Amino acid sequence: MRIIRYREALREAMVEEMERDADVFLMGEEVGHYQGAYKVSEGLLERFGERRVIDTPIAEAGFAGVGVGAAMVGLRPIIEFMTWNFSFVAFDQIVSNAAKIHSMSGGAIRCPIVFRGPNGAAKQVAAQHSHTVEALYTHFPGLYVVAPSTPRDAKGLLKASIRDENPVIFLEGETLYGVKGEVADEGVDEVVPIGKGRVAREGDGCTVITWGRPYYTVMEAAERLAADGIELDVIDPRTLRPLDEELMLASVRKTNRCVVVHEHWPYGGPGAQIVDVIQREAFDYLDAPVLRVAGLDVPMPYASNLEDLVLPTVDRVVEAVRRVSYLGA
Amino acid sequence: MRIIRYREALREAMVEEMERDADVFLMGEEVGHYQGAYKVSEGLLERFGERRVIDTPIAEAGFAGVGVGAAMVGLRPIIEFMTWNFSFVAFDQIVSNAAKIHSMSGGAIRCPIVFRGPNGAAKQVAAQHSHTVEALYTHFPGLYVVAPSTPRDAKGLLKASIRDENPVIFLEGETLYGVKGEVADEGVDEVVPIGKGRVAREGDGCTVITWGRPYYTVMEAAERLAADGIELDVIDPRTLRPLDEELMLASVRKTNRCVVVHEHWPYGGPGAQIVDVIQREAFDYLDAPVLRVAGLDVPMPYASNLEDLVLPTVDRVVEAVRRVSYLGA
Amino acid sequence: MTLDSEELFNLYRRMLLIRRFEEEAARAYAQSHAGGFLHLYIGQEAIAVGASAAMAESDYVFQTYRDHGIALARGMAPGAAMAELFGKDTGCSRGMGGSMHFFDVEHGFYGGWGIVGGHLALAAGTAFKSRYRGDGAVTICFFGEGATNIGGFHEAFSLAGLWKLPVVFICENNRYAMGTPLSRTSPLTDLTLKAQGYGMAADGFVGSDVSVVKERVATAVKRARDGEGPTFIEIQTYRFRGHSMSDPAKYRSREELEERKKDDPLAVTRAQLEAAGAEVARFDEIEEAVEREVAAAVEFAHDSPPALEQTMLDTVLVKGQS
Amino acid sequence: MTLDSEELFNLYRRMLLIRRFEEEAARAYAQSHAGGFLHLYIGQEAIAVGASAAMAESDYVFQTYRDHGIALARGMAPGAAMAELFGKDTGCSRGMGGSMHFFDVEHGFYGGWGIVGGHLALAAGTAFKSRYRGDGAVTICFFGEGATNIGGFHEAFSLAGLWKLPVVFICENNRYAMGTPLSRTSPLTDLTLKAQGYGMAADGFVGSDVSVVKERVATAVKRARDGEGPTFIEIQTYRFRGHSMSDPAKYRSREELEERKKDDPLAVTRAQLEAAGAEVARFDEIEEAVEREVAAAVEFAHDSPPALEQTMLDTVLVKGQS
Ligand SMILES: Cc1ncc(C[n+]2csc(CCOP(=O)(O)OP(=O)(O)O)c2C)c(N)n1
Ligand SMILES: Cc1ncc(C[n+]2csc(CCOP(=O)(O)OP(=O)(O)O)c2C)c(N)n1
Ligand SMILES: [Mg+2]
Ligand SMILES: [Mg+2]
Repeated sequence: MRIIRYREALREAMVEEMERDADVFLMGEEVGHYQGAYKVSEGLLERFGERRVIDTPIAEAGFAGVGVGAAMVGLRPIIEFMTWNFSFVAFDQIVSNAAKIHSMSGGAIRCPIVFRGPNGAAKQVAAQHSHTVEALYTHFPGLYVVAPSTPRDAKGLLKASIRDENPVIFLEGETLYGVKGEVADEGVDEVVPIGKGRVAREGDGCTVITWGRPYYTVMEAAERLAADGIELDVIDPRTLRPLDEELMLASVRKTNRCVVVHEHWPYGGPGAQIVDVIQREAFDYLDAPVLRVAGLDVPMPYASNLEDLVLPTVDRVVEAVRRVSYLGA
Repeated sequence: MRIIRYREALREAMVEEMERDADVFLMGEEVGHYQGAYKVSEGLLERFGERRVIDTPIAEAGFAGVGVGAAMVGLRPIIEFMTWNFSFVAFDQIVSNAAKIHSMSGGAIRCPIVFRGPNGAAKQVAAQHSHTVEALYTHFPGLYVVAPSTPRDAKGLLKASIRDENPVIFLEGETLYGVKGEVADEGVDEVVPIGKGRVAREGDGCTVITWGRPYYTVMEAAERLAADGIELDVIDPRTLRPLDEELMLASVRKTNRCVVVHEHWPYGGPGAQIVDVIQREAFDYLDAPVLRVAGLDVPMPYASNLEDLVLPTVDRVVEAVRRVSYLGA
Repeated sequence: MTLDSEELFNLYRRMLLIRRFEEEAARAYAQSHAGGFLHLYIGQEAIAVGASAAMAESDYVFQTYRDHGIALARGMAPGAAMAELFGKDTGCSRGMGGSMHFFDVEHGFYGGWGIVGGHLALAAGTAFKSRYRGDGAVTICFFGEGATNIGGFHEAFSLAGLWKLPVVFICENNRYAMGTPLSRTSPLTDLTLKAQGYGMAADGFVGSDVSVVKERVATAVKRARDGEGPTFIEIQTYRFRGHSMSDPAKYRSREELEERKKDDPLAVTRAQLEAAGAEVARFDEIEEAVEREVAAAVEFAHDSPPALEQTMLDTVLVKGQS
Repeated sequence: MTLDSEELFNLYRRMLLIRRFEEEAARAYAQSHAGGFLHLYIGQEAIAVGASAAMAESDYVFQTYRDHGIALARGMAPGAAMAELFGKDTGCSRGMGGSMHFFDVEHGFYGGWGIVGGHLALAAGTAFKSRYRGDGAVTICFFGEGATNIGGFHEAFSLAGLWKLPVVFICENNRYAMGTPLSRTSPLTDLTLKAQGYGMAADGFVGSDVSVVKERVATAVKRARDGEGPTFIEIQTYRFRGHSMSDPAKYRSREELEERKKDDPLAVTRAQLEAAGAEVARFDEIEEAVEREVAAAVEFAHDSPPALEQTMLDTVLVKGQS
């Protein structure tokens, strides 16, 4: 094991898969000569050349569609959105084409493609640049949605996603790129399977399900709660579609209470879906309603003091856990 | 009261609001000379002229954006999407511009606009033309999402939506256009407020929450269940964002059980959100988990026999109600 | 280029097959054997057949929802096409796609797409793959004149023009987008002017003579194959039926329609063949053969088993990794 | 048109205000008083100021995220602009928008938009309203050359061209889109060629002389106001800073930058004024006044209260009907 950054883990996954399979290529804005808007693809152009590391004009629907078309005839594109906010102008390509082609062709055509890029609020980039998109893409059958929280999962899941035969929505995080963590040694081909969650911390006090940036908020809250004698069972689903329902349910059947913590807005999405699954399949085990800690239901404001109010905080996680545990603040 | 069709109710709402306010106009593909792809706007061009009934080229992002821009400076556009499937190429205009402008401008700018058109599967129009979009648009703060099930609500809610100062996502249904129902007499200005649900049928056996096409499936199931002595309390939320939580909760506190029936796919959306609200706010009243009857989690197939499997059926509703009532099939 | 008459007979036969197939499709629709949207290609046959004749077998083709013509022109079995309309398991998309979403990978036919402008970038994508692999294939992408205002058109053209991809974009200008004439959606009458903005070669002509279509498309295909980049071709045509089965086409006059029918591509080619001395018997022979083929297709569709639930469940996602 | 020197001084003063405002903005950013993305307009001032001078007060303006220049040119109070960067309640968007989303309805400035190509249709929309109401207003919409490949550009151009809307589209071609030179995103060197595809008038010129900008934009504004339709103007320019504060701009050489700085619009205009006999004292006077104005703006921003939670909650939706 080595300690590397999330950004480097992603880069390693791309390098290794591009070495492994000549049909894998990377396409997006500023991925080549500029070395990536967030430097995830640093060095790739030099290593693989302009044929396989392709800078595009600003035309997300166009290059997403080029990726889908190329995937339909055997290539394995990695399409980088500079941020997921810009996927909205390519929305139709993803949900009407990539997600539908296998089904619509009666199984004749496959679309092995990865759409990746940073998801969620960065810092003060305001309403149009702070979307957390998982609620949108998880809705569609025909897509996988993956959201690694750690460098190890980032690498292992990106490798799995590139090798998968289906379209994968791969959600990174600008604020996660600098996070460090353990990753398998070079030469070890560690692939994290799509659809399998992970117990990030074991405890029997309360289940907390979380991913992405709030994962770190929860891990901090877990420390604070442990000091008060509440041991969290933290589940990182890693894949948001499909959800690893069994893993989450096993935890809730043990702890009898559950809090879901996510950055996306409260209405719908994986947050609500997880609640739905748990109340449905573990109804008799629940000692309290499942609560959620979510981004506030407002377009993201620019001002830093307000942005801090919008994003989930350690305090809000602690409070929710105490509430489902019927403990006062 | 008169009996008219859903389609006519919508048309009347537009006519009356266009008579009432010279700033209201209708724009979309085939709305004028062709009299509307589904004839909702029949006669409007003749009545109001080309200045106010505007046929557009096929450029959804363009004319949706024109609508948003016009709304920002005081007009009150009604933008028709021939079907909501085509809103995906205009997605960014709706979610990044219309939904954000009021907030992003610190409240200086308003965007009173209605986006309307048929939502959901029609009949055998396959994967790209059968989307039920409420799961997408309800996610966004800054939008209202309205989904009338009956002619009366269609008229009253469209009038409210046109008069509202905010962007409204107005979901009709191709299969609902021909539905007949009671609507207030001509000259009566009946406005149905956004955000208020309706008890469509009273009973104390089980709460069923539903809207759109499945509303009729549920009403049929209610008859069948009544014959077995189970009286449904059917709640039609009418507005999907914001939800009339109090109305739904009052019902569940009475019946102690709840089934949500919707056409959209199972993952997320209003379906999951309603479950979230109910288990959270009526946890102690629930005698069984909240169940959902949803469209199957597959892209819509063309074949009629398969489409029938995908859409919610009376049988599936009856079965779910019996399950939450702990009755055998 | 003058085609020898054997080849011209061959193309005539294909056009007739399309014509008769679609007439039967319309009948099947009226009898509720087929459902959903059904967009007929009748009147435009020379384009699909001429363009197909200009391509190699290994080339790729994309089309809108108005896709029966090109599918048959490329060689799709009429039975598989008709069975698809009937929603049968033996359909070209196993009953999952229907009229708008024909697919036939074996004949390089990649659909069959329903969102206006949405498939142009896909075509740039297969062209991208051909350049990536250096496999020499060319992609031909058809769309209506109604698609020229949408973003998908622009972005695909921008990328194809910039990267000089081996793709030929063919706009079938049949004068109407549903009920809307071009004059209400564009200030231009000559759409090829748009190519300039993408640094792209362009060509424009009337598409009722299948030989002309073949020749002009072949030039563009060659240009693409030689690495000289994409071409935008606008072909003037006309659809004799409504936009789809539910459209009574009230937006145009009976006279206009009759006038345009004088350019019926079948009649044009038949006249050429007759002028070159072809005998009536030969046409009768072709007609009978086509009749049999179409009747067999309908029978096949009727007799086939319905689309399978298992197909629906198994085609959401591919299981397993590569 | 030669501007009289009073007017030229006036324009010079506005350009200087923008320049000095942004230098202070950059400093505030470095000191973490401002956050998020900060895109400076330095080097392009002649365009905002010249175009502003060609508009009427009641006209509408739209711009990208690179919006400080035009906001100030239109007359936004520097204090409200700086306070916005500081995330303060007194900011032009009450701290909700930040650098990318300035708004100033009073001065006809309608933002400040972050999605490339996304605001072009909005501008067509305000122009549509002007025609609907017959109010005689014109809309001017700015965007970068990087936006010319995206669907939003195409659809707004298509509609504006078709409907002859009173809008002027100004492409500020500063040669780079983030780190990407135009040569890697378009086969064209003359972007005005694109106008043809929309039946739209076009103009193209270098934008370092504010008088030239005013004159040429005025022609297009007049055409729009007279009901003759939209114009596409490509103005050649250069940004002296990186794309945003986080961009070290390694993709261009020091020499290139120095070369382009010779065309600094401030220097160009100052030289013209000097050639016409302006005295140094006059420049000193202007500089001092601008200095005071910018310092006051910074102080105002510092002293203002932070953005309010209540604003955030109250601006999601307007309560009540009209
Ligand atoms: C994005 C989008 N908007 C609207 C539609 C509905 N629609 C289907 S076909 C059509 C007209 C297309 O006309 P044209 O491009 O000329 O092709 P033609 O049907 O004449 O072959 C429209 C508006 C659609 N399928 N996709
Ligand atoms: C749809 C979309 N894609 C990508 C981005 C990220 N982005 C912001 S500015 C920019 C470059 C724009 O360049 P140009 O249009 O030339 O304007 P300039 O910044 O030079 O003024 C990019 C790629 C975005 N904001 N929106
Ligand atoms: Mg057409
Ligand atoms: Mg630029």
